[in-house]
Amino acid sequence: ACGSDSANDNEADAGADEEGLKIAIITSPSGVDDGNFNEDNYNGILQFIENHPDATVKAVREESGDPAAAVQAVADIVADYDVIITPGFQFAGVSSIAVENPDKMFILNDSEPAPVDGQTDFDNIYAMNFAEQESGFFAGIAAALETKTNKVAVVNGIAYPSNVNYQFGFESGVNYANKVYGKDVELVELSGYAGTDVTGEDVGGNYAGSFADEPTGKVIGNALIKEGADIIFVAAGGTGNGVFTAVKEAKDDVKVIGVDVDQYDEGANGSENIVLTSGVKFMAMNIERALNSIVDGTFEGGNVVLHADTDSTGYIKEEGRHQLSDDTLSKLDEAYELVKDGTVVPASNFNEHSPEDFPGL
Amino acid sequence: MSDYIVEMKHITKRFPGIVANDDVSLGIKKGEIFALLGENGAGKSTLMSILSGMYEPDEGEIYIRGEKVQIKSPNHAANLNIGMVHQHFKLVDDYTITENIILGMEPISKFAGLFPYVNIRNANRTIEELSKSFGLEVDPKKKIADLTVSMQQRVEILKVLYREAEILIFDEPTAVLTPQEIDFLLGIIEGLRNSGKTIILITHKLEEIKKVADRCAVLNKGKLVDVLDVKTTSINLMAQLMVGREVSFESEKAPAQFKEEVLKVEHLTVKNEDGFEVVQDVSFTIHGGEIFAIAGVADNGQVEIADAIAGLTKASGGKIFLNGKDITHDSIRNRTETGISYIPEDRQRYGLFLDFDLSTNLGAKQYYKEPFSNKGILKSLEFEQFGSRLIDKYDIRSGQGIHTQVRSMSGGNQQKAIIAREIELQSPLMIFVQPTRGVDIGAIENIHNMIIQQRDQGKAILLVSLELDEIMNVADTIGVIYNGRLQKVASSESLTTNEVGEYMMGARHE
Amino acid sequence: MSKNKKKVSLSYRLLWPIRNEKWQPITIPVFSILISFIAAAIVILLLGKNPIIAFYNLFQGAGIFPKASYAGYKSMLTDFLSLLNAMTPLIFASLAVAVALKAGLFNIGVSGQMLVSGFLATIIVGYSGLDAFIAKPLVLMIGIVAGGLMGGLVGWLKYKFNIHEVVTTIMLNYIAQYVISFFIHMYYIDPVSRQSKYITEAARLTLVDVELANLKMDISLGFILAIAIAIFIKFLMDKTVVGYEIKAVGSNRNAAKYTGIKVGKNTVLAMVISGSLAGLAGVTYYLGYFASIQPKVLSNIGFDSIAVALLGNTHPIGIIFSSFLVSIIDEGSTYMSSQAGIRQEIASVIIGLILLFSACGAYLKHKVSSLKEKEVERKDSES
Amino acid sequence: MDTIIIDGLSFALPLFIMAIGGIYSEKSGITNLALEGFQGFGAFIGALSAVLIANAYGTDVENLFYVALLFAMIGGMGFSVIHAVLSIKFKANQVISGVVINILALALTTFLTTQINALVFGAASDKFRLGVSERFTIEGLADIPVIGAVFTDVYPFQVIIIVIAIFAWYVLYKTRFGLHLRASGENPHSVDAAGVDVAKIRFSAVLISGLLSGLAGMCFAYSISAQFSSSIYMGYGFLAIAALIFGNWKILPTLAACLLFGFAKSGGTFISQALALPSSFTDLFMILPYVLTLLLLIFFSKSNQAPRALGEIYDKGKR
Ligand SMILES: Nc1ncnc2c1ncn2[C@@H]1O[C@H](COP(=O)(O)OP(=O)(O)OP(=O)(O)O)[C@@H](O)[C@H]1O
Ligand SMILES: Nc1ncnc2c1ncn2[C@@H]1O[C@H](COP(=O)(O)OP(=O)(O)OP(=O)(O)O)[C@@H](O)[C@H]1O
Ligand SMILES: [Mg+2]
Ligand SMILES: [Mg+2]
Repeated sequence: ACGSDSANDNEADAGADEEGLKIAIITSPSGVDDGNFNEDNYNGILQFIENHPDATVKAVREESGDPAAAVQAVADIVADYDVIITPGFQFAGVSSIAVENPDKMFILNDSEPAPVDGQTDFDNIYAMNFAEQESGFFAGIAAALETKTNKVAVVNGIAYPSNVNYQFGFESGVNYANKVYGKDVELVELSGYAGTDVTGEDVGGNYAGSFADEPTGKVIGNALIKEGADIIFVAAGGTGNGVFTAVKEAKDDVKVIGVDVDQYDEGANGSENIVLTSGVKFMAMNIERALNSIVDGTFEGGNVVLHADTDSTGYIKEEGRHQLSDDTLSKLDEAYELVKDGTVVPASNFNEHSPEDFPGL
Repeated sequence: MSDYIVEMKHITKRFPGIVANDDVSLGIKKGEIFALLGENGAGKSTLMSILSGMYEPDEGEIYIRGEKVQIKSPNHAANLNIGMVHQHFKLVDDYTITENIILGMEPISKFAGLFPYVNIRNANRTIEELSKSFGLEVDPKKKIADLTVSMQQRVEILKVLYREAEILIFDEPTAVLTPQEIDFLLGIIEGLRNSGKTIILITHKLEEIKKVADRCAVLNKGKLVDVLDVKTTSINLMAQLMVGREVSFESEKAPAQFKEEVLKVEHLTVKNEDGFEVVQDVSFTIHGGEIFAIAGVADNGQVEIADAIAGLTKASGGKIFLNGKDITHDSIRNRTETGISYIPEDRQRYGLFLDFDLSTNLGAKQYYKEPFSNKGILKSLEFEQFGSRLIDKYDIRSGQGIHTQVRSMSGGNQQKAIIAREIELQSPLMIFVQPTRGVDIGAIENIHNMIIQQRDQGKAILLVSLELDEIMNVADTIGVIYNGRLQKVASSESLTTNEVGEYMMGARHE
Repeated sequence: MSKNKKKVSLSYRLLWPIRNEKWQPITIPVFSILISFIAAAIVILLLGKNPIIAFYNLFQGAGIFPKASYAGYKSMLTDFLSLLNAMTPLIFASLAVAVALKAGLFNIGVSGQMLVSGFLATIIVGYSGLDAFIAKPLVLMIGIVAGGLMGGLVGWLKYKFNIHEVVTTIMLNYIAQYVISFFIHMYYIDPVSRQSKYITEAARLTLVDVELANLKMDISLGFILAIAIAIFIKFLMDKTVVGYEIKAVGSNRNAAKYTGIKVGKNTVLAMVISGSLAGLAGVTYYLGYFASIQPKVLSNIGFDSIAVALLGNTHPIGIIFSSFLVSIIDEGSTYMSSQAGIRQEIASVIIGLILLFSACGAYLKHKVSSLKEKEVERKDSES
Repeated sequence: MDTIIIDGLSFALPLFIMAIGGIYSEKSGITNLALEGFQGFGAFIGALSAVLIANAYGTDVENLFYVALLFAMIGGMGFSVIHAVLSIKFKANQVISGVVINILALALTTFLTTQINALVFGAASDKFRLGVSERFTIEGLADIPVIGAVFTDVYPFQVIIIVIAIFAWYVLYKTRFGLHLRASGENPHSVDAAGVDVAKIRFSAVLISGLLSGLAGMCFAYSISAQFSSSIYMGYGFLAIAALIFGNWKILPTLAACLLFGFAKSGGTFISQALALPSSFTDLFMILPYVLTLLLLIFFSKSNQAPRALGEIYDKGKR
């Protein structure tokens, strides 16, 4: 969280200026202060407001996480805003509201709008998804290069496309490092935690089955450490806290790789830090971009997937926010360019490639 | 400076809808036995609860040893050396005798000189000594739940003595005791007086007052009627002052006219929870127009016989016939329907729904049939009319008539409500267990008359009572029970009180 | 002394609205609710917001007062209908708690019973493609039967083995949650929502997006039923032999047995009725409000209903009102949060405060009657 | 195999100490469904204090483990005052009070966490991050087969809990206060008649339940995620209530119940991992503790008896 802006402090300007864009962000139960996925979206709005001080934002939490309730929450308030921003899978159903309210604008993150009467593209919905597999890919390379036990693992929440993308990307990265940099790193998978993706396909991996189950996260973390994994990519939402705790308690030298946003602060463990780096997607930037397009009048509805070519995916390499060796950093830079120019295309949930066989391997 | 150790001046205490004590002034001298007399609901318990710190009076003053005090709590009362043995015992069932007695004044020792603990071992010894020195032997390690009522009462008395009370209040201590136990208790009370303690005794039994009390105050409907010198006042006068009319002690009773057999019990055996046979091979019959009384010392199986007939406990052997029909395995409801009324011993536990109002309680045995309900639908008007009629007919007194919550009624009036309900069933067999326990003499007279009236109408009556006088007075046939066995069954004329007493104690066999 | 008397009459005057004993069952809850709104107002003031506006927003959001602007196809009416839709399961659930309480039983397992009946109705009818006229009544039937059986099991274990119903229901809550999660994951998962697959429109107890006069409304079919059942339960408890027996068992088991009432039968029966009501809550919740089940999540309604039932004095009509109030606050909270910038937790805090103050109703009653007596005395001594 | 014991114990012991709190309250006659709220609020205060102190004195929050535990106890106790006042002074329905306290605790702590983070730390976050607790292993003892696991990877709070539990046992069964407390739950009239203030006893009992629950909440916070957030409300308060009823309101049998929950829980996880079944099956193993409990209760429940005056509002005048 940057700045002291809490969810409610910006509301004071509401109505002060009729001209300003009225923005609402509706989130999952963890709210815009989760220091994570939601917050990054929110930060994008705050950055936008910094440059457009007459704009206002209101943050609303939907308490159940249920898709029907999520849509209801949007319906409750849509009349009062110009732009509705909804980060999270459960908001796919807002498309019906968008159809009913053609004068309102919607920005979806992490999902495509649900079809309405067969229509999947909407003039007033900008739905953005990220190529998480790319971020995961960098995490995989980093893990494979830094591991001492030659065993690494990825922990996920639920096998939604975004999570599977992270997983496949990570596995692609490990395989890539094995092949290209001559490593011999093994991916640890616990039995009993394989994920099932949205088409019902078994995708393997270590899935906790929830984004908010810390105890299970810890159990999985401990089990992986016991199996010898010393670098764990944690893409599991709140469940990930459990993995972090397991790693912090571990006596062995184990590290994690954060996800979505820079999670370095969460890795503090006494005088040490367990976060190696984080595989991120730059959501704030893209939210701000979308908001700008509304003000410019260049807003266009549509469903986009954002890649490294727009600097939308990546990893954390700022000094003091990671613990990667210089060698790893330079190798990651190489890989980044290859991904950016399309030489390497890591496997994702639905891109027809697999972690064992993808362009550039 | 007066010579009264306790003085209560102009005490008034109100409860919703009723003035329980109305400007009562009393003085009690040190070293006397002072009796309190009055009908049910006259306000005796309330007045004494005020003295023992359970209630605070709305008006009035209290002086102890000449000093004005405001008794705010039982603890405060204890500090003033006042102790009360309550009408409804205040004991913890799960605790041992010792634990109950020392509660609030525990002897403390220290583990390793550091951790204080309640030294139960010492306490057990103290209690044993204390109980011996007053002639009230108990086994300090026994749990209250395993004790007979009279034993529980001993514990209550010991509790007060342990606290070194100088002023002891007994609220109807004899209501639950057998004649032998009563004699014993009165002996104890006199002994206490002789050792210098002041005793206040609430009782409905005038002969007890006559026997031990020095003076006696009579309350009526909350007001003090008079304070009498017991030596110079006749029992009849006391009764008259109390009830406000002439009372007869011997029930007028025409000779019994036995009709056909109503109840037949054959070789009845009942086991308690521990599998112990508390009733063994009991057989007897009761005819219409007959009052059959079971005499016996408490806990000799008489209540279990009544329970088994009414269906509250299972018979483990034998058969029960009602009007020739085998009801041994019938449900309680079926037995009621076939014709049994039952006045249970413990009115609060079994007889009443304390949180329901009076009319609901009065209808509790008939709610499911005409005219109280029709096809499963209750008719509240019927309940109300029925309730009002019974309140009048049986003189049930309460603050708010049929709408009174039964919990707030005095014990005697609760009892009257149950009796009214059961008699109204007009069952061929009526079982009365301790029907006059805790009931004032006016009401006792009424209840006895009602029982006899029912008999004269051809009902068969089973009476279980611990009061030998009551049995001798009312019964046509007496069965004496000892240790779960019927020792003797004979017509009441053929037995003397002494003989029955001997059978009861197991001193005589058939 | 005279100062003391003044104090008495002052607080006595303050409490004037609840002095009349006859109206206390109504005046006391209303009074408690007022106090709690004042307390909540103070909380909101402390946050630097205007409580009047916040409360107004709350009611606007729930469709009681009109909003400044409405989205397409929406109006105050549609908001109000959503309120009724959300309120329906809460009424049933609170009735379930109340009936059990009458029998002296504490049904803390309403959530579990809701889940089981909702799940069974979902898999039996929800995916069946049956015609609406058969499907909807069938869903209700399954709700009643499944909930009733589960409640009955609790009653039976209590009666037969003396297992405390609180333990049984807590255990069954967990068991239901995990077992149903297993089945949903194995057979009924919607891979996209990660909840059970959506049920057919025909099986839904809420008509969604009914277009009428250019509005899209959610019409809760269960609501009318909930009101009818509340009245029925009131009748059952107060006016019938069944109700008499259940209350008798709740009041004094021993005395009930002695009067010839079958204690075991009534314990089970009360739990069956309670469970059936919970089952109705379950089907109106999962097949009405949501149309899908989140695995491993117990509905909060099961717990809220305990408090709502007691706020309604365990009186069925009272429960309708207490559910209404609590639902308003629940439903209006999103709009309040969006308008006044007050976080939704404050809505929970308000609900908590209301329940808290209403819990003190007995004390208020006692206070009033003792003040009354003193007042009478005062008048006596003055004259 | 060791994990079953290690994880089982680290779950069972906090549950146990919370259940003891429940026993105190219920033995004194006050129904206590508020344990869940107490433990959450306690953990909140504990974490908040640790974070604030670390901030003020510039120490690492890792070093404030014991401080957090202490303040969690104070916090739990402070919050329990509401239940005590409501159910004793205001004669409120104890069930309603308990349920409401749970609702309030969740709402208040979630709300305050973000508010305080925003106000004090200038960063609106929904959690207070704590350092992980260290875990120690007693060398020699840990090598004993099977039993050794008991001495492996022990959290310091487990030792604290055991010490407190023993003390709690001693107070409840051996001291004057304990004698009065248990009597208050059986027959408050007798306690009153003995000149002991029933209200005071019950008040203290409820406060003790708050104190112990607060401790438990903090332990859960440490053992599960090393932070405070609203995920602390996982229904363990209700589980503790189930345990104490299972244990017939007695401390030792309650320990057995808690161990059963703990081991069955970690055992279930272990089995599902060992059998390598698809993840959906994990859910089936998770019901193990609860099914076992019900089965055992069928055999052991016959003689169970709640404190006789439990949940009754004590009114001197009531006969
Ligand atoms: N509700 C969700 N639906 C789909 N994907 C999700 C959801 N929550 C999280 N994710 C995905 O999981 C990844 C990691 O989770 P993250 O830490 O961001 O969780 P979160 O959104 O804060 O979770 P929550 O808000 O549900 O607690 C994100 O990239 C996001 O794509
Ligand atoms: N706590 C109370 N609440 C309401 N009314 C009460 C309460 N205690 C006593 N009363 C009423 O006060 C009156 C006097 O009761 P009290 O118990 O003093 O009578 P008593 O003389 O002891 O009668 P009994 O011989 O039946 O024991 C009765 O009418 C009773 O109903
Ligand atoms: Mg009396
Ligand atoms: Mg009496």
